[in-house]
Amino acid sequence: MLWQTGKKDMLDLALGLMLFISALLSLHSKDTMKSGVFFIIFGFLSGLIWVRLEAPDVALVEIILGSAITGLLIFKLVKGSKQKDLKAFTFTRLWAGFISFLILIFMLFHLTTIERQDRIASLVFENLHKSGVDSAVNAVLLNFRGYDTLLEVGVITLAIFGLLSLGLKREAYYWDNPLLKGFSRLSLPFIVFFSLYITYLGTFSVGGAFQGGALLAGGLVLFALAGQALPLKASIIYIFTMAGLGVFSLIGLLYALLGYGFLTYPLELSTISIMIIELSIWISTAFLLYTAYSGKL
Amino acid sequence: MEKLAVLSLLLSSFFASIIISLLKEERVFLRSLVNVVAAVYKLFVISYLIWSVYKGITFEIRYPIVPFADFYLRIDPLALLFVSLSSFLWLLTTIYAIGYLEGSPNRRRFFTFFNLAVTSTMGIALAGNIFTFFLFYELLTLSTYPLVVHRSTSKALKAGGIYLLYTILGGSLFMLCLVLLYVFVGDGNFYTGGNPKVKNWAMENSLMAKLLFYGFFFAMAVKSAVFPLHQWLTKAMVAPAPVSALLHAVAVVKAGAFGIVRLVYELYGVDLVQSMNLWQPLAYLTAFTILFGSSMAIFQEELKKRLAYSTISHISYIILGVLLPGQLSTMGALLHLVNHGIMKITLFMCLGNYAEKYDVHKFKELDGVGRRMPLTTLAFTIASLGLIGVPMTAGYLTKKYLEAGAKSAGEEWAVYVFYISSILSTLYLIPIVFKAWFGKSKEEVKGRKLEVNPLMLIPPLITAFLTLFFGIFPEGPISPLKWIRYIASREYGG
Amino acid sequence: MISFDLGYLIVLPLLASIFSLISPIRVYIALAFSLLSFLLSVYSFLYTLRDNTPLYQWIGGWTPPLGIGLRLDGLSGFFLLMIGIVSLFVALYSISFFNVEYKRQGRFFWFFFFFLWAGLNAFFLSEDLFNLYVALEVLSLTAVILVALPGYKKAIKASLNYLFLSILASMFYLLGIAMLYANYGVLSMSLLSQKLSDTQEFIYALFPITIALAIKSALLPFHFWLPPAHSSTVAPASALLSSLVIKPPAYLMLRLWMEVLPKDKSLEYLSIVLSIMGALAIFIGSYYAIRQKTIKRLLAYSTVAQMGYLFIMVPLYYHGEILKEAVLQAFALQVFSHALAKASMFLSSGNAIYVAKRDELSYMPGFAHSHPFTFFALFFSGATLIGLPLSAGFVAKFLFLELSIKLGFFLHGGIMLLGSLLASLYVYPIWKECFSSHPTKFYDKPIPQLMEISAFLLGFLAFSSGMITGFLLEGIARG
Amino acid sequence: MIWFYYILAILLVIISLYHFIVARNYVKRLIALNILGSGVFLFFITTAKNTNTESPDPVPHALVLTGIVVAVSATAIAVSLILHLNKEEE
Repeated sequence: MLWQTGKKDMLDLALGLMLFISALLSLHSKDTMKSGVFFIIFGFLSGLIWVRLEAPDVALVEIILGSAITGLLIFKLVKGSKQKDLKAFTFTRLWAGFISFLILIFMLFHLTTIERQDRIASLVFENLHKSGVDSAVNAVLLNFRGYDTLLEVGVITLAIFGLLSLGLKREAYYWDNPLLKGFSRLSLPFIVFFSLYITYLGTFSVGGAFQGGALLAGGLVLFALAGQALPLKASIIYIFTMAGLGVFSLIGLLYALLGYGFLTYPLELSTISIMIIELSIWISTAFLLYTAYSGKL
Repeated sequence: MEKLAVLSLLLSSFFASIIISLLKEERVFLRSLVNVVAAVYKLFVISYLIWSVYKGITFEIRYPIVPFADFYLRIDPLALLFVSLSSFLWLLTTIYAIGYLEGSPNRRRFFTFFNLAVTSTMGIALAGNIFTFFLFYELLTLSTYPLVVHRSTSKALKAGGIYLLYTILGGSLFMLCLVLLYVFVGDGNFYTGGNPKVKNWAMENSLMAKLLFYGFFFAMAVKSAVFPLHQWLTKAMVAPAPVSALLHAVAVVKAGAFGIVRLVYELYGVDLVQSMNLWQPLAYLTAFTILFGSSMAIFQEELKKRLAYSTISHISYIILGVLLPGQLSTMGALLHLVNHGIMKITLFMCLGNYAEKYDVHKFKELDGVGRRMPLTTLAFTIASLGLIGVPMTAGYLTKKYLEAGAKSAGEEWAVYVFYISSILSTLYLIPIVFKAWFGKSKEEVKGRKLEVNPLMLIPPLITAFLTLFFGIFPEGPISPLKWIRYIASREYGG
Repeated sequence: MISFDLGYLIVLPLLASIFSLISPIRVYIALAFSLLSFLLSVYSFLYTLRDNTPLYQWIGGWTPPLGIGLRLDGLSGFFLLMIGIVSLFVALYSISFFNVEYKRQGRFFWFFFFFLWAGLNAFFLSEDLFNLYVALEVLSLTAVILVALPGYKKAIKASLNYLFLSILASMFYLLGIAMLYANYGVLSMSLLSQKLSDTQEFIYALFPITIALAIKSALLPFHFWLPPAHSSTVAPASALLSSLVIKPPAYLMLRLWMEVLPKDKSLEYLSIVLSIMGALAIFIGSYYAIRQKTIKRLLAYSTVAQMGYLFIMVPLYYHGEILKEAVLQAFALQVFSHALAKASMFLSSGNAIYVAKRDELSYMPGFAHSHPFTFFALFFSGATLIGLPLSAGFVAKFLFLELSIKLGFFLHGGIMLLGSLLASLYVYPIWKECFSSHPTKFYDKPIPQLMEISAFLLGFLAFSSGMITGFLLEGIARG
Repeated sequence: MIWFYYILAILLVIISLYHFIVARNYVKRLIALNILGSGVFLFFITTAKNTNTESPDPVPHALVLTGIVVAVSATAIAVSLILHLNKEEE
């Protein structure tokens, strides 16, 4: 109802304005705690804006990863130190203002040159039936530009082992509260099941591996927040973290050896292989964010 | 087969240096064996090459190693002259060094770079184009730097620093001229009588050609210690005796002089140098260096410094001979290239013996050394007489040809320069000889002849004998005169 | 035989990084896979010589603009060879380094090492702008973690600054891609170059991309993060960083300027600015390098100086009708010689610190007396940095001088010559320390054989590769 | 309406760049970087919407998805480094 009427533009304006204000407040406030809170609001609002711009997949990832998990990480930072952001010298402020103003003018000029044109959209929709997945975004993500995603999963695995190699020995923050403990133990199986559903959903509509993985990570963090260790053995977790990159590159290599070419899924096998890849990404993303929170596996 | 011979000349000492670098420090005998075998092998190859070049066959190797130029080794009479001189003197220096460095540390490193220096000298002699010449010219810098700083005392390090500074500056100037040459002319090969492409290029833009000539000249003058660029030589005296013998008589300084010979005769060509009157200002400069070197030598208390200044002046003999027009002065120059090498190496070896045996470094410590070390001092005397240019010695020959050349070129002033310089030479050499023979030494001579061990005694005696032999029988079988006359005639289109 | 697929060059190191996590057989996996990857990169280099047209491969069979293209031409083949050589010797060095020092970090080092190798191969093969962004991100994050590897405060602070600047640069680069995509709707470089010939809008996108690549390759105004980052980490890591990780952004900048963007006036002025920055980088980098007291900071500043050479070359392309191959040859050889020489020097500095336990130059052990092979490594790689003949550095300088004189850029030629003189000013102290026989400099602690040999071979290769540059550059000459 | 989001994206990029240069403590700089990222992603998604096909162009969506995940990994590493520094300071 609200969508269809002329009031759509009003909604966009309101959302856009609130987004800008929250960004301004988060950046400008002196106390880092306040800027952390505003940053989480900013993340949530930008998720909403993605929905307005008809990008549901991105909205899902943005809200879970962008605002919830990143917000949690920044909170971890802000909770400890009561730092005040000290005032920079006037010279740097002037210099920064000048540079930003210059780029602003520059970018506005560039805006005039952008015109409405159909870029790669039509090509994607034509080849969608050949990609083995119905949702356009996941087709691009896992088939047309699967190589990007391979490197991206690599970045995830890199981040996991980077965090482990930094080896933060400090105990992660947890809240020893029986109610939370009970609730998290009760809800974990449902969260796992639901995130699997989201991952599966990705093949034909909104959803996908990253969103599912982030959801699972939320569950795991909730579980760890209550102070309990994960019920899995350490070596299994170790293999899970390696699963993402391992499975993806093995499949890529397999198809190269079979002669189809690197990461080229034959038509009939493409859906299966994409499913396997999605599962491996699902588990790796989950454990990236879990390690980011707890600092150790 | 010939290709292999030319390459093996170069590679024999290169492999020797690699083998030595792999040998442990304690394997003294094996290391000396490898050294001597490499040197002797080179002499055999050279005798074979002389025999075949005499029959008129010339061979060359050409590999395209770099997009703009190729690696070009070539045997021609001039190259052979320098190759035979340096490899013969190298054999003697190697034997001398083995004796001299008995029991001193780091000989593994010393002989590795010693052989690397030999390789680069061979390369300099055999280079067929200016690019390959430059490759080995700079490799010579690299391989002699560790030799100069071998003692690694703070003084040696400072001397090494200055040496490196001069040679790298010279190297950069050389590189700039090389690039200009390859950009404007595109070909840097040496042709007897001058490179035709360079000639007709020089016809149009003579200013650029003149600048390029001076650039090349001064780049090589750094190594041959012409007046403004000579400080590094006197400072490098801090190196051990075989190194200073090597630097002054055989490798570094001669490489610079040989480069100028190549530049004047084989790149620009004699008639071009004369017609564009390139040589006049440089002749005055080298003449000044001759007088400057000899006069400074008189006041040096340090014996090795004195010889260093004498080298500065005598190398400029060669360059002046090259610059003066006329076949006679060319012959004089090439003759001095050989004779000075032999005589100066004898002097340095004798000084090395004095320093090693009785720790004699200063002029005043020389009293009575002659009586205690008669043979070494005899060699020293013969060599210094040769340097002065006393008849019956090789030195006299060069003086005769240089003066005749100067007269024939109509440059009277050059003749006087040679006279004055030989007088100055007597002033700084004869006092040493007198003090050594007739000076009153405090402790008495006891027991048998207290000479250095044979390894250090024989080389100077051989070279002293050669100075006499070349002087007495200039036309003799092994004397270079006939060979030099043949080269000079080719250069002047004979 | 299995057909040659560019994917192997990326997947093999990735799998190696995964398998190297299995702790018991880590060293054997490391050795086996580094040899295998080295052979693969040599094969791909030889492949470019054999086949004349550049080899294109569309991943997944989707031709651009839909899919991502991998391209193996003369230039990328040459750089793959460079990466292979440096990585192999750094791997050999690290095998003995990590069972002697920093044992705890050794566990994860191999993962980052092979991952870096995969990222570098992916970068030089890729032909798609967004894919280059992800590869750049892979390189930066791995580099950041490698800088933070030792774990003490100085390294963490340096890696944090490095991380912030590299995230900023990546975001700028992404902004540039977004602007290009908004205007032309295409991500692959070859298609982009066709579309760019008529219009003018690419200037806007070029600005953020150039800033981003300048930050990542530590060009002058943005070079502050490099010295602390490269000097505070373990020797093999700083060898990889200094010789390999900061080269891709410079390579991408040059490729964008030469192949993708059309030759037009406004670009020329921007290229002049770049070359001024490059020249300043040489002088200021060398000035600071000469003043440094510790060997690693000296080498880090020398990297800043040597990177300046790469950016001087950009305006050359715009003058006269010279072929772009000539500029690419000089560029590629300069990168090659600096990579090998700098890696060998960092490894030797690792040996120095292993023996002397201190980083200061005055405490550097007199290698000329005690450890001949490390001395030869420093000696040959120093000669390559200065650009003495027979070394690849010399030929690179010669090619560049020839180009700049042919086009009348005497100033650039002069800067290059002056640069090599300055280089000798900061290489000389290292040689002097190697030779000095000051009593505090005698250490009889032997360095493990493998560490010395790998440093020496890298240095010797850098020096002697001058002889085979004709063969090396053949691929690039063909374009 | 497209131009509104474009300007919004540019403004986000500008203010976060300004604050990145001005901010002195690490947390503020990290937040500035994340907002800069969101600005760039907004620019991308608006370009996706700026087509004449009825549903938006999926390629920028995939790119932004990858971008967000990479940004999160970078932030995770940054957070761990900052924690390491704070731990050292105490």
